[in-house]
Amino acid sequence: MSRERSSAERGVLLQNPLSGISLRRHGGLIALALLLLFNIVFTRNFLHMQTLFVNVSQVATIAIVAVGMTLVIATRGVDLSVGAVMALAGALAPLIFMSSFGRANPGLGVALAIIVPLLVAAACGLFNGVLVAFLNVQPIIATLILFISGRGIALVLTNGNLQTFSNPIFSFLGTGRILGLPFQGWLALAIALFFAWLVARTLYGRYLLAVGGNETAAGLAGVPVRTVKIATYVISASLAGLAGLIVVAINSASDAARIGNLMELDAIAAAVVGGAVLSGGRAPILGAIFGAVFIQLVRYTLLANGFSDEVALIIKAAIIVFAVYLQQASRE
Amino acid sequence: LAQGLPPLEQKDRYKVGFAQTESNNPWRIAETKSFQDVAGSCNWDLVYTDAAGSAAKQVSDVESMIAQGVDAIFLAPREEKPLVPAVMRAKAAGIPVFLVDRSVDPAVAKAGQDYVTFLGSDFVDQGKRAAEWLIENFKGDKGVIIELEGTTGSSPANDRKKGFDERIAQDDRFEIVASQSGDFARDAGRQVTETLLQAHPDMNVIYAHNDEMAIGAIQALEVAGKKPGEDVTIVSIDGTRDALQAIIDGKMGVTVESSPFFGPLACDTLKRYAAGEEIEPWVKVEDRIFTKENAAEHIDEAY
Amino acid sequence: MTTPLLRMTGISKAFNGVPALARAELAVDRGEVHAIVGQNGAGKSTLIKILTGVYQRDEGEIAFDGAPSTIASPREAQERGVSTIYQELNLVPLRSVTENVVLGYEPRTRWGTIDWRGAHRRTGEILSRFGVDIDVKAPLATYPTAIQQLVAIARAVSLNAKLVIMDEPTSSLDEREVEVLFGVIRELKNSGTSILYVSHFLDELFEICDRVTIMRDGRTVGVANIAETTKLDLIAAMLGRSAAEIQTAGMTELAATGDRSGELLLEAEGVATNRRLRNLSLKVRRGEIVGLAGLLGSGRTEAARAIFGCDKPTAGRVAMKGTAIDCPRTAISRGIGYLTEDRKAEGIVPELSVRENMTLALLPQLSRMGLVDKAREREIVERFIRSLGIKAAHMDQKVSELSGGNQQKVLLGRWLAIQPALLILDEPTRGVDVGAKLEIQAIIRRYVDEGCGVILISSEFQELIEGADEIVVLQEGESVRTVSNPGVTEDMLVHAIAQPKAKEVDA
Amino acid sequence: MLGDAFDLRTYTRQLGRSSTITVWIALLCLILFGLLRYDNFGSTYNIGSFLNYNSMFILISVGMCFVIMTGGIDLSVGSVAAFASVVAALLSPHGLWVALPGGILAGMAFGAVNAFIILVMRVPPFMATLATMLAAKGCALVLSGKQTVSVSWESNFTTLGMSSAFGILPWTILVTAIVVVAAWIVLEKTSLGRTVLAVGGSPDAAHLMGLKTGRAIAFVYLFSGACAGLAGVFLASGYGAGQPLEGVGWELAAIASVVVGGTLLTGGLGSIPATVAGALLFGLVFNILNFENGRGTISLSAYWQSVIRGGLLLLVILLQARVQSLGVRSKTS
Ligand SMILES: Nc1ncnc2c1ncn2[C@@H]1O[C@H](COP(=O)(O)OP(=O)(O)OP(=O)(O)O)[C@@H](O)[C@H]1O
Ligand SMILES: Nc1ncnc2c1ncn2[C@@H]1O[C@H](COP(=O)(O)OP(=O)(O)OP(=O)(O)O)[C@@H](O)[C@H]1O
Ligand SMILES: [Mg+2]
Ligand SMILES: [Mg+2]
Repeated sequence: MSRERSSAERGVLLQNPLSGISLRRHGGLIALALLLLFNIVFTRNFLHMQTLFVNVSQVATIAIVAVGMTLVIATRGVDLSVGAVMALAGALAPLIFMSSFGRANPGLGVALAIIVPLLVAAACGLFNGVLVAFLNVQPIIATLILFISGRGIALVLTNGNLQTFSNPIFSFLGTGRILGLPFQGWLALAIALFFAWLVARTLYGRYLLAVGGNETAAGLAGVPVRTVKIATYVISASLAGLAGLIVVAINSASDAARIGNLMELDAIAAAVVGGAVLSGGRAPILGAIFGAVFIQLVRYTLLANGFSDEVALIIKAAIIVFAVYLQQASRE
Repeated sequence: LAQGLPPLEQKDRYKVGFAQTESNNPWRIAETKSFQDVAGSCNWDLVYTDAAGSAAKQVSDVESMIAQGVDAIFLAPREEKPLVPAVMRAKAAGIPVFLVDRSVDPAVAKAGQDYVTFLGSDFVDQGKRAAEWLIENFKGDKGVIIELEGTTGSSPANDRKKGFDERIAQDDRFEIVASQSGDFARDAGRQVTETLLQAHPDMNVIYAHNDEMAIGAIQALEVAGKKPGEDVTIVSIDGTRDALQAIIDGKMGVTVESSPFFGPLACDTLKRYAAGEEIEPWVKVEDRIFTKENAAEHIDEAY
Repeated sequence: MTTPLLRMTGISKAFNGVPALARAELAVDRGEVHAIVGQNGAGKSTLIKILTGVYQRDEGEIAFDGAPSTIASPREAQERGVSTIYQELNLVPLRSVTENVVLGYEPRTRWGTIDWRGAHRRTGEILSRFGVDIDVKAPLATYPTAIQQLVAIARAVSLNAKLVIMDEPTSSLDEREVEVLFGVIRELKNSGTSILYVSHFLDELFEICDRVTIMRDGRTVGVANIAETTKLDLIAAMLGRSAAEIQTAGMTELAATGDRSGELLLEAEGVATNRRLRNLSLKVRRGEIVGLAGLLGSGRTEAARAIFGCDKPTAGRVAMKGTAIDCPRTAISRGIGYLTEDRKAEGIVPELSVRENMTLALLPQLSRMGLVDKAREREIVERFIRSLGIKAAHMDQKVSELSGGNQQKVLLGRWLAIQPALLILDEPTRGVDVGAKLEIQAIIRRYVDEGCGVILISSEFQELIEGADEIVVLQEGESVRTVSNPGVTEDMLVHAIAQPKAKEVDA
Repeated sequence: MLGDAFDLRTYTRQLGRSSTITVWIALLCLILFGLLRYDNFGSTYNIGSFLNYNSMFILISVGMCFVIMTGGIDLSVGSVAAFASVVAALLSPHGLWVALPGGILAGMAFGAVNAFIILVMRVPPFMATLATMLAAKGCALVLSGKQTVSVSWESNFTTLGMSSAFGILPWTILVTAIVVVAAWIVLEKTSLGRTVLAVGGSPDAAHLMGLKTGRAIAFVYLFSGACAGLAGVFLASGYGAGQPLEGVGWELAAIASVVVGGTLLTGGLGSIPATVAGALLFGLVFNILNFENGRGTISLSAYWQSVIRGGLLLLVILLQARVQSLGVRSKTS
């Protein structure tokens, strides 16, 4: 009996927020703070509204994709196809609103140019999900298929041509502002908050973590393992599709060969720096946003301070390792 | 005929290989299309391969052309040095090789001896001409330049940088304050410009290694509230339709042409070679220069 | 008196500030079989893991074989002559049986490469000491838990150690294998090897051990010569209560009482699956515990899986109150719960908390429009933690940080929480201490008395005999006969299990 | 239904054998298809140049196979090969016997960095090698001054990549074959190889069984680095230049080869010969596409090629899944 009470007391102790703050526990935050400090001291014009604007507009796509990636990683998977799906969605949108139908009905054209690519992206996710959930294909390989051929399909659709356009309504996705900050930044924030809520409060969220943590046990406890997995891949692909639309909207051009190139690596890095574990079972959505911001800031810092590309690669590598190391240490 | 060059018999129809480097940008796509178009008019069976950006794969592609017994090979080398073996193997197999748009290491393989000729322009010269236009046309007293480089380590990026930087160094009005890679892509060009604009708000010239990055830079400038063409002079290379339009709109100063339309020239050169003509070691492509004066006339030919 | 082989003094260890061991002591003499007993979470496994270098101690001294121990990793432990069978089976399921036995100590050929032929032969020989005759080249995962446990034991025993540690080696063995194991232990003892033996089956201690160390709440509360103690004393010391208090309770809490004419809940008729279940027929009524008995590998677990809809039947049918079951989800929605045998692989979700693990099956009922009602969740979990006596720091503690027995209670809680009409329990008291075992049995009994049905799989005959109203005997995937309580004796059951197949139904 | 999906027992029993069969069948079909459809497909010239080019991919796939068997992954192989090619090219004036070990050591240096980050800093392999992938590319560019580096044509360095042993068998193929056989022996016949598999199967268990898990993990990354280094030497020697920009996407090609060869990405199972078959299978697709373009009937654009490659991967995977389920069924009936 006495032991029980003391365990309860210990529980309270553990949950005490003050006892939780330590150097190790918040390694990631400290790394971010250091990076900010470096910039404030060394980077010209860093404390400037425009800097915030630039960074927010650039980080939005990584952040959106990283949210989906975090969910996939939570199921013990990984989604290599995000970049290709971005290209596919990005290639479709101009095809639609620049078609004769789209020109004839501008409003409907833009609406369809957003909805149809998202649906196609979701279908890509469904494809990945079915391979993973029903055929037990290992996620890297399942998503490698679209990684290889998704961009090819986009290029076939556009004949490889760059599509340029000017369409103010559609471009709002990438260039609009709300309260002085880029629309896509707000969008990314809203998406992150929504999914953070989804993971924390809903059935889907709990199932997601259970599937990632121990698939067999989850299945035996009545969790619809396959549905959860498929839903997760669909979400990831849909978010990637959205990011693809944003990229196209910013550039007023769609280059299927380039949209979302290497995005999978950035997104995975952001998710892991944000605290996702590749062995599944954790879905720190806000962490992913943190990771995306971190990676964006590293990129910005290196560019703004004139490090040449090849040196920047080496520094970036070191910073990623260090950030993940801190992240790791704080969990143990 | 020149020493060692394999001969080419005169035929109605040739089986011609075209070994493309990659197809991930509009320029390459236009080049490939030009070859495909000319294959019809010139009576070629075209064997087209795509090395997806890998020099080693391109050598292997050429080897598979050799295995298939093509009559001649047009090779757009990924890199100068690693493609030498491809040239040598084709020569050993008795297949004449024509280099397109980039050459191979002249220290090892020689035109008129190992390969027939090189059709193309001079990347270093393109950079130099961009610099010259800038020197002539720049109005202010201090030119603060941001350079958007192509894919790090690629030879057009290296050459276009070399030509421009060397020429611009001769004029002390100019200073290159930042030079970063935009990977030849519009999106990257935009993002890099956005960032560099913050770090160097006093910049007033952008030199981009290709038009796509230049267009991206224009977008970045506009978002930041600067007027491209007025506050910032933009010089670039390629001559794409979007770039010509930007010049017409007054947003861009100049673009040095780097024509991808090699097809007709290739057809012509092959015919001349088969006819036994001596081919000059470098079939130069005359690159034009597009400015406000002539952009409108040429925009319809652009890709 | 000579110095003991092993002496651990003043060992303390805390996990995240929560003490698991507080100045625990242990001394093992040469050539003795020494037991450790204690409730779930008393710190037995932790003490062992500190000895073998899996965990680093916070304080305390260890002397082994006459010198202070510097063992910092399991490898070093093995090299110093300590070989261990850990509680959570630690083998490599994808690799062959041979590899699992000889890995790290492979016989070599002249060329320095592995002598596979020799390795297979040696493995076969070692396993045959345990009466196991299997294809040693097949992946370990193709064999049932019990065989895997024997393989783990075989590996540990084959290392020629000075001290062999066995943390609940018999938890998934049936009586026959236990006897074989004891034979091996006696052999080891005679050859001068010491054995550290952890078990919740107190009867076993009296059969095989010389001395026993009793632990409670991370402390050593006593050491006794087995010959001079009684089961009751041990239990009293473990629980920290007086012997008189304990005596009033029976030894198993399952003992059947109520009538058994309840409504038919579940009916299985000639069920076969492609996991070697060949012909299962059984009926479960409300208020009834149906036991499944059989030898190792007779297909009891397979029977449970088939009933729960994990494996599709290739013949026959399973019906719960008349409707068919085709997957675990429908099974659960029809009111069936299934506590699996393999806690680690099929039970807990290690990254999740006690709370999240416990409500996993209940979630659909806890949520409306996909939203989890957290307040209700906490309340329910609170209740089960109290009623099952789960020792956790708090309900948000990761379940993997709990001791084995407490994990088992969390899983039991998972199923009780859905208030199932039928509960399938595969080895429900495995790895659970005596105190908790009685509690669990009492809970099961209470639950049955409320009008629910239970299918009970247990390798402990006592549990079946005292608990089950009916016992269905399986042989090679077939239900061959049924015996009914009251009146079943251990002899009868052993006879029923061993007797060659011939359909007959007892009255 | 759950049973099929999660039945580890039958799954493992079947997996190894059936996936291996799938890749061999697919390879055979593709070879037959090529032989029947194209002239000169089976010519010595084509076979020689095909194997010569693909020897690099075989090497990195074998290295990758070891890494994956421990449950890890090595994304850095492509960049490391590029880096090693630069190192070898820079060393080539001193001759093959300096440049060859130099290139291999350059690869192993990155392998050591990977091992360090993974073992000591406990960063997951995916992230660790993702970082070294960037770093190796950066180093290659820095070292080469952003240019391809000419090899010395005077020294004997290009012998390795451009000439044949005994006048018939290209050295690259011979060396690759030796590495493959050695790797196979290590895996099947040594304690180290078995430890690699055990570590992948269950890292905790392997540790508690007292196996030298750290050593096994360090070994696989060093080996993978060495293989990438050797591939880099082939690259420099066979193409006459150190190429800092090569190797893009090699890691994915290698992973695909390994997986199509029946190796589980979660570790614990794997086959060297089947991995080689997987690498050949993917190489063959390119070769066949080149020949198909040469028939002149259709001229496939590069985009179609990538669609077709993805489609083929899908096909092989579906076949594998099918064979597995058939295997499970026939086994139990
Ligand atoms: N890795 C860990 N992290 C946190 N707490 C732990 C860890 N391992 C054990 N504990 C805690 O230490 C205490 C002792 O656990 P231990 O496993 O030693 O118990 P045990 O006596 O072996 O119990 P059982 O009979 O159930 O196996 C428990 O309260 C448990 O929750
Ligand atoms: N000695 C053995 N040799 C080979 N295979 C065995 C052996 N014992 C069991 N098996 C395999 O395991 C299968 C069933 O094991 P299962 O775990 O279902 O048995 P169980 O009756 O539930 O026993 P347990 O009490 O160990 O759980 C058998 O059909 C058989 O193929
Ligand atoms: Mg224990
Ligand atoms: Mg069982």
